[in-house]
Amino acid sequence: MIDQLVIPLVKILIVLNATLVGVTYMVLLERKVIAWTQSRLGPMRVGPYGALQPIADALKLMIKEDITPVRADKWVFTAAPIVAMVPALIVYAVIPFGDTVNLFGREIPLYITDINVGLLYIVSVASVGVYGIILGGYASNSKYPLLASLRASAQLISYEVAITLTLVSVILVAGSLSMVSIVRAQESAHVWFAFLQPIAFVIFFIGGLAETNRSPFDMPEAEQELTGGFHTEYSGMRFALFFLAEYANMIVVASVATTLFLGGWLRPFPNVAWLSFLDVIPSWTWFLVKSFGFLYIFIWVRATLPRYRYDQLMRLGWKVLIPLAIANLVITGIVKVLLL
Amino acid sequence: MPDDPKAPEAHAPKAAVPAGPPDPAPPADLAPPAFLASLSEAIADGIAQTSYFVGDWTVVVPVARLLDVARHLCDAPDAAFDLCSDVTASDWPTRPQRFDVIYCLYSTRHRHRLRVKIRAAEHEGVPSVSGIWPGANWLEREVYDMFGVNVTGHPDRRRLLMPDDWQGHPQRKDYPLEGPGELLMENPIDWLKLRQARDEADIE
Amino acid sequence: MGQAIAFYTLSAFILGFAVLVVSTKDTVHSVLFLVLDFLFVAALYVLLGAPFLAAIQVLVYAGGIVVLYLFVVMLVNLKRSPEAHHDPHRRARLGFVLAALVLIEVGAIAAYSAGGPVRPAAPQAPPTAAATAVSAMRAVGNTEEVGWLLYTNYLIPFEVASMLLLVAMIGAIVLAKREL
Amino acid sequence: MITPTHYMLLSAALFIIGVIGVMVRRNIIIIFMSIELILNAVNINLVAFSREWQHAVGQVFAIFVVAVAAAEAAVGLGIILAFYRNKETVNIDEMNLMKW
Amino acid sequence: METPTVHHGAMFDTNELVLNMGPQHPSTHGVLRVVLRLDGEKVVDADVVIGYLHRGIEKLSENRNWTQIILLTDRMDYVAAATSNVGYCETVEKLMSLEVPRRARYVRTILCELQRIASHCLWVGTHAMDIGAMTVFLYAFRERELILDLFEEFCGARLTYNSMRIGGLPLDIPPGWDKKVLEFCKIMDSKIDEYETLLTHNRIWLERTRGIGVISGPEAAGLGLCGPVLRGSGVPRDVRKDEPYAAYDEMTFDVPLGTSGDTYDRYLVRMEEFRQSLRIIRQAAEGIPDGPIVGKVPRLIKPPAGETYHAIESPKGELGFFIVSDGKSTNPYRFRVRSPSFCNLQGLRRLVRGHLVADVVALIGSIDIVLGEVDR
Repeated sequence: MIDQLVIPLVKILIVLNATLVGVTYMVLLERKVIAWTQSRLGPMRVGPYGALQPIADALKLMIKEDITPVRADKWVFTAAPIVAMVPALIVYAVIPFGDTVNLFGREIPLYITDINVGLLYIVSVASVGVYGIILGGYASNSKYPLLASLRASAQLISYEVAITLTLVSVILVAGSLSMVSIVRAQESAHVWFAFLQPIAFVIFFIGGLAETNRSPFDMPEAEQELTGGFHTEYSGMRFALFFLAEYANMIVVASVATTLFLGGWLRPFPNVAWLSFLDVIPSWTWFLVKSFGFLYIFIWVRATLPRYRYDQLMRLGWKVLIPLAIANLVITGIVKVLLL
Repeated sequence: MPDDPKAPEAHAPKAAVPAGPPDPAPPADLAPPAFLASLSEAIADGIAQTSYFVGDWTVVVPVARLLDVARHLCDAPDAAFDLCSDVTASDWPTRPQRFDVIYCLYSTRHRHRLRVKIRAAEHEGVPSVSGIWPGANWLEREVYDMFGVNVTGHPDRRRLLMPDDWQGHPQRKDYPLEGPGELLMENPIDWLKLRQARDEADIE
Repeated sequence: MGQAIAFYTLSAFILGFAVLVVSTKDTVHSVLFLVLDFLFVAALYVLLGAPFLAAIQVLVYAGGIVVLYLFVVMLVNLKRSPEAHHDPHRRARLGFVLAALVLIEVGAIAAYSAGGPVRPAAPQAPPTAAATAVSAMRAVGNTEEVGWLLYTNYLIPFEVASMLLLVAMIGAIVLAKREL
Repeated sequence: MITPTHYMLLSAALFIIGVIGVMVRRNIIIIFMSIELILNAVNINLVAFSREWQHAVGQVFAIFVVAVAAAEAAVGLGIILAFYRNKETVNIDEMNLMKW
Repeated sequence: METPTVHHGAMFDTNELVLNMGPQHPSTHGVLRVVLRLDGEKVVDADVVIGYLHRGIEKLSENRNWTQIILLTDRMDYVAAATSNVGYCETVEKLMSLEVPRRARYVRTILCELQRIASHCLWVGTHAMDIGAMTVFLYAFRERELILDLFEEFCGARLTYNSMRIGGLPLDIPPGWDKKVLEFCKIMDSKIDEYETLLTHNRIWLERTRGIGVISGPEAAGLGLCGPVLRGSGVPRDVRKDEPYAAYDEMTFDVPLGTSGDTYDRYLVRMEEFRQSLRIIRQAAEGIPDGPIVGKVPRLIKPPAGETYHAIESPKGELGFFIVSDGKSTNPYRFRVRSPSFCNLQGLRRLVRGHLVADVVALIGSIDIVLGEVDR
């Protein structure tokens, strides 16, 4: 009973809450990092160094008036943020945050589940997330959101192809679709896959930026062009859901990148024996450190780069990233066959 | 909706209004620039008057010859006025030809300036020079909008700064300093109702 | 027991959403119900022990094909509803009659097989060499199993399918592009 | 106990709903979606038997069906777009000419 | 489901879409409205609608006396108010044939160039922001703040300065102010490099600006474009050089020119203008002569009857004033402003045709308009 029901439920509870808290603090982190980049201080008023700012933001968004435009499609308008948020959250079910730990005499693995088709699950669930954006733009019954949502969906679908192709080459190296097995494969290969698959890693990083609508690919919400993007007409909690979904997706991309390319919960140089004193640090710490390093780069990029134009972005996706990913896949396959 | 005939009559111009700018003739010891000589050579009746004031040369041109003069000034190699830096007007309501329309020209090649001026009556058609200098397009629209100068042959003659349904031309000297909107303020509730009805019509 | 509950719940959702797909007036809502329907079908595949196919169902159907439908619905600007058009030659009732016929047929099959489940005495493995390899692979997992079959026994159909997709892609581009 | 018969009945019911959609609706997009429902009904059957026979070949065929569905959707929607551009309609009853 | 179906796709046709950009849009730099006719995302035609900030400054000025108008000129180009002050005062001085003391002319030059840097700071920030590079915006505002501090010290205001009088200056410069200006020049030098590091060789920046809104020199001149937009197309036109005013005839500086006339060239021209402005400020601040700050101005300013046009180079281009005096009253008979933003904005329609919506935003940024000056 405990193993079947209680422990998974507790794990789900912890992961869900940690994600939501992580997402809100991700917003603070972004504001702070960008502020430092721009020689500002960022939020400073709420709590010490603005540490309670996310709570204030959440409160503000909750008590704000929730406006539905008169001619909006009410049901779809309400459903869209939920559709955007849910896939972003359920992806965490298969992400391994750490190795097994010993708690109260039980071996507890630090992931909710390890399914056979974990990676495929992530890809397919993420592909459903695009509905939130399309429907949000469509249901608002307004031109700018509609344009933005069409842009967004075309962008997401295009970059999904490139990302999936890089994942296939990782699967080829790891020999499994299970997230835990992929980490174990990196342990036994004594090397992070970022070094075995550098091209795939770079493509995944760029594709990840595009998939999460981050600068320089933030066309769908390009404020200067499309006022607010697909969520222009949203306010209050529904807007907050879109907002949180975006950051949750960022954390998903960072987690997946960490698991697939940066050795997941493994310490650096898992094969170097004299570094074994690093094992004292719990495995999930490594995971968090790597993920947040990745997220930091996301934010850094946003503060630095201008935005691509829509057609340039499509060109980059279809004419550069996808051919590169295919070439990488073919080469990986050939090398794998030759080595075996 | 060019001119509301009632509005100007209601506020007749004061007697003190002068009859026009002095446009002093150039001093005898100052030779006009060469392009003016060649202009009067090319178009015999092109220049009605030449004047010089604080360093600026101005030629007054008959309305009928405006396009010819403009074309010559733009194309002639010694003039080469390729930049029409301003088109504006001034209103002298006591004069029969009440409007001065002024074209400020500049040549990026020779770096000299010239003002071309025409005098036009209230409804007299002033040919548009936007075919010669495309940049005159908006400037002429503004002149039309503000003075009601009847610019003819303009590709896109709409009001520019004022709303499309505005009555009258604000820069005229006889334009009432309280606009139609202010007059309606005497009965604000009716005015608000009217405005709301209009806004709703706009939204629909 | 748990399986039965899962099956009946999923079936109810699948059929309910299917009915909504064909009965809803607003095309966009219809497309949305189609997505939900597909998601529940994917859940049914998980129940049937085919997680790989479930993932494919979500990825290709929900994440790909239906997005395409949504795009077309949004691009096609309907000034009047197609249902508003009445064609005197159309016999919509014929559809119901045909459907009823199919229903009767299915009912007949169900009644015929009601005596016992349509279940062979024992699973009869096809007598090919590859199939034996498959049974050897069975322990490894569903994905490997499907992959093995796809790339051995069904390699040619697989290649034909990829050709079909290529042709469809070219065809779609030619059709949708205004001028080439 | 859930037997293949149950799955067959479910599949048949879904199939019939799809058929009714095809026959009754006039919006060609909805008709296409009904066809997708029919294909899914087929897939449920295939997968159910795949489990019953303990053989993955059913799933392999289901994958082929998915591929065919993708191809059909791409070409079909392309035709709809091309048709719509010329006739401004997506009504199946108005698509009765060989040319337009 | 008995209610009639509302087709939400109704506004999205496969053919043309009319998109109304503004007057409340984050990147129209105020209350500009552009009605775009789109084919997909490509702009087929654009109609620029202005007048939302029309306050009738020209009409108002006909009922103000000559000194009061200086205050109104502040409200035109509110990011470079001192330049408008100088332009107006010089025009009246020309009309009255007044001699301005050399010291005043030097200070005017410094103020004009500081204003140019401040205006270009705002421009580079918002332009980069429009294209998505948000950091440059805050960097540029950091330096603009220093300039505003200098202005505050000079005339007590930070935005609308009222910093000029007909015939000279209202006040002498505070002691040590010229040193501070020189110090600022030293800081600014490295900051310009900072902006350029972020943008000039950035690949995305190049892709977004190169070949966007190309216009040839003769066409630009014909459209009445002026200032950096015209110079970006390679036309050597700078009022400071061609018709020197203030103390520009005593300064040495170069006029940067573009070659291809695209958005990137306009960007480069303005970046180089930063440096040239600093060069002028250094020369002027080091050589401020002693002497009076106001010329021989009559107590009652009443120019003789006549009309004149005088132009100066504002940060946006040729800022011209056409003033008619009737010689009798204490206010102008006709006051006309030829504002560079107005004339440059006219070219927007020509520039955006055939580009994408995202480029419209980049192009509005690249012509650098201030709506207060467009609508007056």
